[in-house]
Formats: sequence, structure tokens, C-alpha cells
Amino acid sequence: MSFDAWLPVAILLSSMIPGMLIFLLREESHRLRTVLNMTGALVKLGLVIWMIGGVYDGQSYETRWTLAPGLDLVLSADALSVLFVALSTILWLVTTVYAIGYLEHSPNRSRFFGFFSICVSATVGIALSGNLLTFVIFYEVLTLATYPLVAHRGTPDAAHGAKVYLAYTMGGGALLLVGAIWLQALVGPVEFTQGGILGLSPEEIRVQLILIFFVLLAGLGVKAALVPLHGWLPQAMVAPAPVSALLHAVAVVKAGAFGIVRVVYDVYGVDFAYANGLLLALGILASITILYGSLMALTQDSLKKRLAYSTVSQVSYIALGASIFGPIATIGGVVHLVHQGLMKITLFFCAGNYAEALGVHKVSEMDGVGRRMPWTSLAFTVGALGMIGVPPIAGFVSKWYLGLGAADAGSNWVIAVLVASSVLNAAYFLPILHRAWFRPAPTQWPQEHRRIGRSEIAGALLWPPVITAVLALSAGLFAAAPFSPLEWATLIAEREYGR
Amino acid sequence: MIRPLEHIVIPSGLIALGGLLGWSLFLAITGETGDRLAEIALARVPDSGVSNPVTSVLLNFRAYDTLLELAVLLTALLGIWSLGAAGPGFQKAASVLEGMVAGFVPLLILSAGYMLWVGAYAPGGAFQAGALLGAAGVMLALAGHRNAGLPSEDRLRPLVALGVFVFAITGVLLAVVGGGFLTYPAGLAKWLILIIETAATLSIGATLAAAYLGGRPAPEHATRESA
Amino acid sequence: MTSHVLGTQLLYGGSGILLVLLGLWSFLVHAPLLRKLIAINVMGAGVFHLLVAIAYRGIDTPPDPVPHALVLTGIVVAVSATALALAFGKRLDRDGD
Amino acid sequence: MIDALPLAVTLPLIGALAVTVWPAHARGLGLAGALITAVSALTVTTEVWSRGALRADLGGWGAPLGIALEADGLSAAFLAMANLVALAVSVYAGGYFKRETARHFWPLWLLLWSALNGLFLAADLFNLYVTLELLGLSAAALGALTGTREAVAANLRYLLVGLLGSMSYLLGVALVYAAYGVLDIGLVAEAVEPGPVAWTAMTLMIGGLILKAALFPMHFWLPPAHANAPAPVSAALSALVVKAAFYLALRLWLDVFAPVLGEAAANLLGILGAGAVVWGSWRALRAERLKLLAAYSTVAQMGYLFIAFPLLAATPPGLARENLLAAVVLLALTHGFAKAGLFLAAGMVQKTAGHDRIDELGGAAQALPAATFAIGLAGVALIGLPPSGTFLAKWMMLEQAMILGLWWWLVVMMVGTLLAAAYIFRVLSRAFNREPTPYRFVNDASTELPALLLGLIATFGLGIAAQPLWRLLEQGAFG
Amino acid sequence: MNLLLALFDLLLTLTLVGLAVVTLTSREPRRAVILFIAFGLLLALVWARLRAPDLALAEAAIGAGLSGALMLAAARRASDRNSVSTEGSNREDAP
Repeated sequence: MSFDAWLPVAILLSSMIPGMLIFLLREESHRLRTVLNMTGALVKLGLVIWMIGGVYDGQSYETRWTLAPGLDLVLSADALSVLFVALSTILWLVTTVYAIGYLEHSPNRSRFFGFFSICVSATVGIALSGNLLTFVIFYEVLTLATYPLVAHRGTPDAAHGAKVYLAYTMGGGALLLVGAIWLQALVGPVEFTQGGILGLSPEEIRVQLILIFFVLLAGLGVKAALVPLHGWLPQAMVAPAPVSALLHAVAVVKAGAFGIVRVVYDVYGVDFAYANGLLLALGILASITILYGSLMALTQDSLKKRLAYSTVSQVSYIALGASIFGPIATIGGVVHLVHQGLMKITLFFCAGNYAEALGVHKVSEMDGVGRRMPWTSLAFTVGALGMIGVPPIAGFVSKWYLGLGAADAGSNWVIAVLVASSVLNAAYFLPILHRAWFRPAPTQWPQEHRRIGRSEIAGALLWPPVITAVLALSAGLFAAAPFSPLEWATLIAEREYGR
Repeated sequence: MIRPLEHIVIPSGLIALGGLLGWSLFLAITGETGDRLAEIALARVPDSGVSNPVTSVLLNFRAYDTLLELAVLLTALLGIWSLGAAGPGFQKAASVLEGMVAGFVPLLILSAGYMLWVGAYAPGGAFQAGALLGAAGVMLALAGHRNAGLPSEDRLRPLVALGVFVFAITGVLLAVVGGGFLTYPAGLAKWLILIIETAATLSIGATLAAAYLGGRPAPEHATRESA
Repeated sequence: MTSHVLGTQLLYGGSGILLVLLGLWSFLVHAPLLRKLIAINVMGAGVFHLLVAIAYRGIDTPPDPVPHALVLTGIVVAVSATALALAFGKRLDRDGD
Repeated sequence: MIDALPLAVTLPLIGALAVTVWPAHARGLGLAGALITAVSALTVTTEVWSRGALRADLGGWGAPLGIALEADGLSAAFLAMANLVALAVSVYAGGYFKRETARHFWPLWLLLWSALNGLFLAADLFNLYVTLELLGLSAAALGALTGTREAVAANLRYLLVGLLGSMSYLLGVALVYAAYGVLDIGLVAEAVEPGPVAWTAMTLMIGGLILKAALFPMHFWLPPAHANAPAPVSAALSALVVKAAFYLALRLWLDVFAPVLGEAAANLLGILGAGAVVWGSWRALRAERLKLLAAYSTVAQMGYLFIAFPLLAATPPGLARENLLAAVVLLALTHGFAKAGLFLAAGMVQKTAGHDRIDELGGAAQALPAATFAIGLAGVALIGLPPSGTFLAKWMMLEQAMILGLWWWLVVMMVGTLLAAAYIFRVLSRAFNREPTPYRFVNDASTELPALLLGLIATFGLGIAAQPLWRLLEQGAFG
Repeated sequence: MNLLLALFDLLLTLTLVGLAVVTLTSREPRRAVILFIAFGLLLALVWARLRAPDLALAEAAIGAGLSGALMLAAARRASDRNSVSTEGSNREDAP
């Protein structure tokens, strides 16, 4: 086999192998662990850049391994998977730096970083899945790899949060499995194919296909935190900050959202889904989730919980984009996969920094943090404004395309949802910014870290949010540049709609 | 008081099972099976090295079964030993009984030898002979001999393993020299069977007597004549 | 095969089945180890009896030696199992005291 | 070239004798015996792989008079699994048992191994009875090695139940001989014709085996017996001994009684299997002790295997059926590796903690990362999550169930899967606590590595590289 | 001749089954074991009648004899235990 055929596997293994090795390390091997982590992340980045170039030129990458008759493990790269792979690779690199800084002197780091690497491998596996079976495999591996991260702290709270997380995701995984097996029993192995594979399916299995769609949607909806399957997400906030960042911005919720996009476009096909009313149902679910998440976020005082409900709301923009018939909305949904990731990870990094440096966990404690931690707060501000949809930050681009697409498809009610949601976004983010910048600092922070000295926080914790904030800003500013997320999403939409 | 399981379910289940079994047996016996393996087996007895048909089957045609059966016997003994040492045993017998045992035991051993030899062409064989040896051990135990006439554990272990060992090694050696596992060469069958049977008899006798003791033999006991 | 031989096979074979059923009944309803062991031995005797019965081919025809060998094997297996089970029982008695 | 088939049975037997005679060297001789046994058995598997089905007529008489040993793809697959697991258990036992127990463990263990190999290779119905008894006696004796009152009582019950099962099996054999006049499996298969005799014989034989395989509701003896045995013995009992009874039931079903069967019998087995899945999983979830949990999980896992019968019965012969059968075998093999790994790891945790009450295991689980990982890997396979072999097997079984329209089996298996996830993670969650960070990954190589290796085989080996199994199973059929 | 033999067979069978019933329904351990031994011996006789002398010998020696001896020892322990628990006396001192 040529190098091209091995490229997807190499990308997968570049994080898997360091992860396995890290498990075996003694706890005090800090340097070796860091070297392994960073080597893996950088090698992966290099391989992904290589792959992006190839996919852009129309090169196809596929690794196929027969597990059993009729069951093939397929790793392949199309424009959509490369987008997700690139996102997770870049954010993994940043998050690893952040996590090394964040977990300094905390126990069980070999275990943590081992599962952290496997978690990213699973995400990449999901992105590169070439058929439904492979997707299910990595979807479950992701559950397995994230459970130890959520439970990592070992406190009763963590145990409870992890239990809830597991119950939801296992249930979702089971539904996904049922749907996948049912579908495969009806139509044979389900390969992800642009335009879908069910367009020509016979009339008599149509009802079953529609049922299967909802089973799959329920399975994916758990990870994507679609209401009413979102209950685990606020609970999982007990995890360490880098885990929350990873869960919310890259790995888990995105896996669900990405799966929904895959099922709509590459399994059912957008024409079939539209003709049978599946898109409308998905759109309604997504809209409900968007509004519900925003409303709940308004009522939270805990910063991380507010961000968590914001995630519930924001991730559903991706599903919303998929549910509107037409390429423009597709662009909006797909590009939000990246944009939401960049912005949300920034926000979580910042929340982690506030907690780490000052012991600030609640919105009500954030008075004056802007002066005390200016760089962190600047990054936070970029993320928050982006979420609201203020130009020229990335979030604006997503919402613009979603709105344009809805208008194009004649779904005016979607525009109403977007407007309402943006108002709510503003309502729960602007007060935070107001407190941070315009309220006076208290005389005593809840639990100020002693060793920081004059700088606001250690470099390993400061640079990641600053970088992701810059990325979020650039993704909006240079949206028209080649290889920008928007350009790439346009490429995807063109290929899906065959135009 | 009527317990439904014991008084209704089990009896009626058994009656139904009995009907089914009886009917099946009737059909099986009255079916067209003819002689089953009888004629085939009886026709090959002359080739087996012994003339007692049952011994032919046991030690030649189906010798592999018998090998595993000896292994079962050994397993039982090892299991018994793993459960603990033998109990205190019986009180020393009165002298009258002692005298009776003294006369009876050699007789049993003698008839065991006879039974072993005669098994080649008449009713008898290793198992019957081994059982007689075992019975001699039981008598000794009843008469108050702490170890039922068995040797100390160090020597008892090879003794109980002997039967399976000779059997298995014979099988493997025959495979090595080319005939195949437990395939006796034409002229040697009689002697090989006799060797195996002798070893098996000793082991069976020792194993049964040791099993009667119900535990590992007491270590400090002086060894008596081997059973 | 004469009808008399068939009749004998059926009579003894049938009684073998009866022994199996009696043993099974006793095994199921009686709790003490010794009674269970006797029951299992009677069951075994029933199966062996059935095999001996079908080996019978008439008063002056040599019987089928194959079932005989099977029964001999079975008898030794049965006594092995009985001895082991009794040792288990002995151990339990001792621990119980 | 000496025939490998009888050697696979005889070598462990001779090893057992050597250990019996020289108990002072039990460990060394036992390990040597274990190694050569495993090598000889794996030779059989590789020969079947390269040359097709093997047959050895012992004593040179051939069927119907003599006894033969046979190895086809099915037996070779089970043989390979059993011997790899047994080898791992042996290495573990070498580090686990103290001197006094080792004297008793090794001879009985090698005898049990001999019985297993004999059972997988047997081609004669009565010979199978002898191997079953050898297996039952050695297993019960081994199970009682802990010497606690519970262990002795539970294994006495196991012994008696096993005897009852053998007796039922033997009565079936007697009926078969009465009706067809042969004992060789291939010849019986040719002679069998539908009717009450065949039906009764099958019921008796498979009924006896069900008792030994602990199929619900005949499972009552298993949890106490397996939970109270020493860890390496529990591993062998749960992973191999009950599996051997299942193998034999499958073998008889496929090769001997195939023409006799109706869907009704298959459905009955399937329903019992479903009961086992639900009840076993539920009890595992409620179990307070780790080893009891593992034992109930075995009850549930045996249930999955019996759900295969209605699916096999409803699938017409052909490629789909062969694939389904292979999936069932894959399920059984994966479970063998996983359950052995689970018990071995549980044994280490128990030894470190001094008990195995799940709620108080945190410290021990934290201190033994390798053992905890082994539990996790084995757990993944027991739940049926990817990338384990059980995941593939369940996928294929369920896909076939959906193709046949038998969707209720899917419901049962998914319920079992979720319950399994619940009870496995109930254990794993104990590993996340505030106890001190473990110093190193592996603490005691000879006990932790076998457990870890078994878990890895179950979760990765049979998940990612199961493809050869299909080729192996194509190698000839019995008879 | 045949009729006589048939009657003899019937008689043997009935005795055998009857003895089994009595054995299996005896509560007292020692009595049950002794009946079991008698049952084994009768079975040996029946097998001799069925032209299976090898088996008759084996059953008499092993099935009835050794199994019986093993069970008798167990029965003796059982009744010892009963007498210890009922009388409370230490019978180890007895002659």
C-alpha cells in the first residue's frame, strides 16, 4: 500500500500510540510525558496539513480493513472529515499545552494524558470514518475514553457527574448501535457517500427508514446535547477545565453534531431527508434546543454551567444548518462546527484561568476581573462577542450564512429563531463582560493563587486562550481567504449538493 | 401438608419423562438396529491379544476411554487429598478380628492376582482385581491399621500414578515407533495389555484404599507391606 | 433376534429407566448428601442396567461386549465421584464441628 | 511425525502424573507441563489451519469399533482459545499460589486441562462422557481449594449437579446406542432420523449439558462455586469449563441432531438464554462482591450464546448461516479471554485489598493500575463495546436477527448490554478516587501481565484481527 | 423353559425395583446404605443372569462393595454426630 492509503491510519495512530505509551510511564516522568504528548500533537498536525492539501486537490485517501465478512473498518478522508480532523488536531495541540500547565502537581497524570490522547484519537476516528460501522466504533471508543476524564478528580461530585455522563452516552450509544444494525440489515453495509445512499431505496422500507432516522438521531442527539437528551452536559462540568474545553468544543458534542451532518448528507441524502420531512423535524428539534439552552444559560450563576448551557444552544446551530434545504445554510452549519469550537474553547480556557488564578467560579464573583487578568479577559471577550454574533468575529459568519440560507429556503421562522437566540446570547454574555470590565474589583478574591506573582497566570495557561481567540477572530476577518473555514465549508456544500 | 413442588410438579414431571423414555426405549430396541457393534467387536476379539471380549474392548478397542477413566479415579483421589488429611481412623481391632483380617487379606490379594491373570480369557481383569486389592485395604483400615496397609505418601504417590503413567507412556511410545497412539503391534498386544493391566491393578487398588481413608495418609506412620 | 430376547431387553431396559426415575426423584426431593449420593448411584445403576439389557442377545448367544465395557468404565467413574463427594461431605462435617 | 491430537490430551496427563509424584517441584513441573500442553494443542490448531480437518483413530481400529479424535475448524478454534487462556492462567497461578496449595493445584489443574483438550477433540459420544466426568471432578476439586466452608459447600453442589448432568447425558448416549448401534459422532449423525428416539436422546444429552453450562434457570450452582474458588480456578471455570459444555451442545446440535430439530426447541433455548441475560446481568449489578459479580456475569454471557440457537435455526443454510455461526464462536472465544482476564485481575485486587467488596475497593484498584486496566479491557469485551470481538459478534448476530425480522432478540441483547455496562462501570468507577497516585503501572508481572494480556486479546486481538477465524472455521466439518 | 425364565426375570426385576424403592425411602443413613449394598449385590446377580459376569464381579466389588464401604463410613460419622449432639457425651473415651 502507498503512503496515501496509510495516511488516515497514521493520523489516528499519531495520538493513539503516545497515549498507550503514556499509560505505562511512571508518574514522575514529567518530561518524557510532555515530549510524547507534544511529539504526537505536532506529528498529527503535520500529517493533517499534508492531507488538507491532498483533499483540496481532489486526492482521495482510504484505508480499508475487513473485521469480519460484511463488516469493514473504513478510514477515509473527504472535505467534511478533513475539516473536523483539522479542528480537533489544532485544538488538541492547544489544549495539551493548557492541560500540562493546568494539571501541574496534580495526581494521576499518566492516566489523564493517556486517556486524553485516546479521546482525541477517537475524535479523529469519528471524523475519518468512511462508513456507519466505523463511526459507531469510534463513537463508543470516545465514550470509553472520556469517562475516565470526567471522573478524573475522584471526588463524589466527579463520580456522580461521570455516572450521569455514562448513563446518557451509553444509552445514546446503544440507540445508535440499534439504528446502525437495523439500517445495515435493510440496505447492507452503509458507506458514507456524497449525496446519500438511500435515494433509490424501495418504497416499502420507507417507513422503517424514517424510524431508523429518528433512532439514529436520538443516539447522536445525546452527545450533541439535543434537548431533551442534554442532561449530562451540565453535570459533566465537574471535570478539570481542559476536559470541559475538550468535551464542549471538540470531542463529544461535536462528534454528535458531526454524526448528524453525516447521517443527513451522506447516508440519507439531503433530497431523501427533505422529501420525507426529516429535515423539518430536525430543524424543529434544533430550534427548541437553541432557545432552551439559551434560556437556561440566563439563569446560571456558575460560570461553567452558563457556558455549558450555551454549548447546548450553540451546537444545535450545526444541526439547524443541516436541517435547512439548500447549500447556503449547509455552509453556515458546517462552518459553525469550527467556529463554535474556537470560540467555546477560548471561553472554557478563560473560565479555567479565572478559577485557577483567583478562585472565581461564579458570574457574580467576576467583578473587575478584566483589570486583574487583562489578557485572559480580552480573550474571553472575543469569545463571548463571537457567540453573540458580533462582526467580524467567526460567530457572525456562521449566523449570517444560516440566516441567508433560511431566507433562501423560505424558512422564515428559522430567522426568527436566530434573532431570538442572538438576543438571548447577548443577555447572558453581556452582563459578564460588563462585570469584568466596568465593575470595581473586590478587595479579596475568593481564593487567589499564591505563586503567580505579578503576571496574571502561567504562560502555559495564558497562551492557549489568546491563540484560540486570535484564531476565532481571524476566521471571521479572513473568511474569504483560501483555506479559511468558510471557504472549506463552501467546498463541502458544493460537493454535497453536486453543484 | 402438600408442598406443590415436591408432591405435584416433580412426580408428574417424572411420570411424563418416564413415559417419554419408555416409549423411546421401546422404539429404539424394536427398531432395525440388529446386532449393533456386537458382531463387529466379537469378530475382532481374536486380533486383540486377549480372548475375553470385554477386556478386548476395554484395553484395546476402546483403550483410550479406559485411560481417561483411570485419570478420573486419580482425580478423585487427588481431590480427596486436597480436602485435608485423613481422620484418626478406627480403634485397634480386637484380636479375634485381627486374626480374621490376617487370614483374609492375603486371600484377597491372591484372588486379585488370579483375577488379573484370568481376565485375559475369562471374566475378570484389572478393575475387578484392583477392587479386591482395595477391599483388602478397607479390611486393614477397619481392623485399625491407620494407613490401610498403604505405604507412606512419598511412595504412595508413584503407586497411584503408575496405572495412568504406564498406559499413557505406552500409548505415546507406540505413537513414536510409528503405529499410532495405543495401536499395539500384532504380537505384543497380549503382553502390553498384561503390563498395563498389572500397573492399573496396583494403582486402582492403592487408589481405592487411599480414597477409603478419606484424606492424605498420616505422615508419621511406619510403612507396611504394599497392598 | 427372537421376540423373547426383545422382551427381556425391554423388561430389563424398562426397569433400568424406572431406576433412573426413582433415583432422580430421590435426588430432587432429599437434601442429605448421603441420600443424594445413593440416589445418584441408583440412577447410574439404572443407566448401566439399561446398557446391560441392550447388550443381552439371548441365553446362548454371546452378548455385545461394547456396552459391557462402557458400564465397567461407568462403574469406576461412579465410585470415583462418590468417594470425592463423600470427602467433601466429611470436610464440611469437620468444619461444622 | 507423531499425531498431535492424542498428544494434546496425553501430555497434560503425563504432566499431572509428574506433579503427583514430585509434589515438591509442583510449580516448575506444572509450568513445564502447561507450556508443552499449550504448544501441542496450538500445533493441532495450526495443522487444521494449514491442512484441514484432522482425524486420529486411536488403537488403529477406526470407527465404529475404535475411538477417534477429530479436529475441525470449530474444535480447533475452541482448542486454541482454551489453551491460550489456560497458559495465561498457569503463569498467573505460578505467582499466585503458596507452596502448600500449589501441591494440590497443579496435578488437578493439568488433569482438568487434559479433560478440556480431550473434550474438544473427542469424536465419540461415550468418550465425551468420560471427559465430562474428568472435567467435572477436577473442576469441583479445584474450586474447593480455597478451603473455606462456602467454597467446599458450593463446589460440592457443583459436583452433584455436574454428576446429574453427566447422568442425563449418559442416558442419552445409551438411547443412541440402543437405537443406532454406534457411538462415533459421524456415524451417529448418518444414522439419526427424526423421531421420538432422536428427540428424547437429544433432550437428555443437551439437557445434561445445559445443566453443566449453567443456563438459566439451571444456573443456581454457578455463582457461589465460581465466586468462592481461588482466582485462577474461577477464571478457568468461568472461561473454559462452562464454555466446554456449550461447545458440546453446539457440536451435537449442528453435527448430530441437525435433522431432528424444530424451531420450537431452538426457541426454548433462546428464551432460556434471554432469561439468563436479563437475570444474570441484573444479579451481577446487585452483587456486593467483585467475584460474585463476575460469576453472575458468566451466567448472563452464557445466555447470549444460547440466543444463537434460534437464530441459527431460523437462518437457511448458506453463507449467512456460516457467518452467523462464526459470530457465535467469536462471541464464545472473546468471552473466554475476557472472563479469564477479569477473574485474574479481580484476584489481584482481592489479594491486595484482603477482600473483594466492591464498595471498598478504591484503594486497591488505584494501587494496581495494570489490574484495573485488565478489568477495564475485559469489561469492554464483556459489555460488547468496540473494538472488542464481542462487539463484532453481537453486531453480526443482531444484524441477522433483524434480517430475519426477529427484532425481540435485539431488544434482549441491548438490555443485557446496558446492564453489563452498568455493572462493569460500577467496578471501574471505584478506581477514580482520592487515594495516592500509583507508583508504577505493573507491580507484579507474573500475575498482572497474564490478566492484561487476556484483556488485550479480547478487546483488540479478537476485535481487530478476527478475520482468520472465518478461514479456520471453513476447515472441514465433523463426520 | 422360556415361560419359566420370563417369570424368573419378572421376579428379579420386581425385587430389584422394590429394593431400590426401599433404599431410596429409608431415612436412617446406615439402613439406607446397607439396603444400597444389597441392591448392588442383587444388581450383580441380575447382570450375571444377563450374561455379563465381568460386570457382575465389578458391580459386586466396586459398586456395592467399595461404594458401600465408603458410604458406611459416612453413615457412621452421621450417626456418631447425631449421638454426640443428642447425648452430649464424649464417646472418644469409650472402649
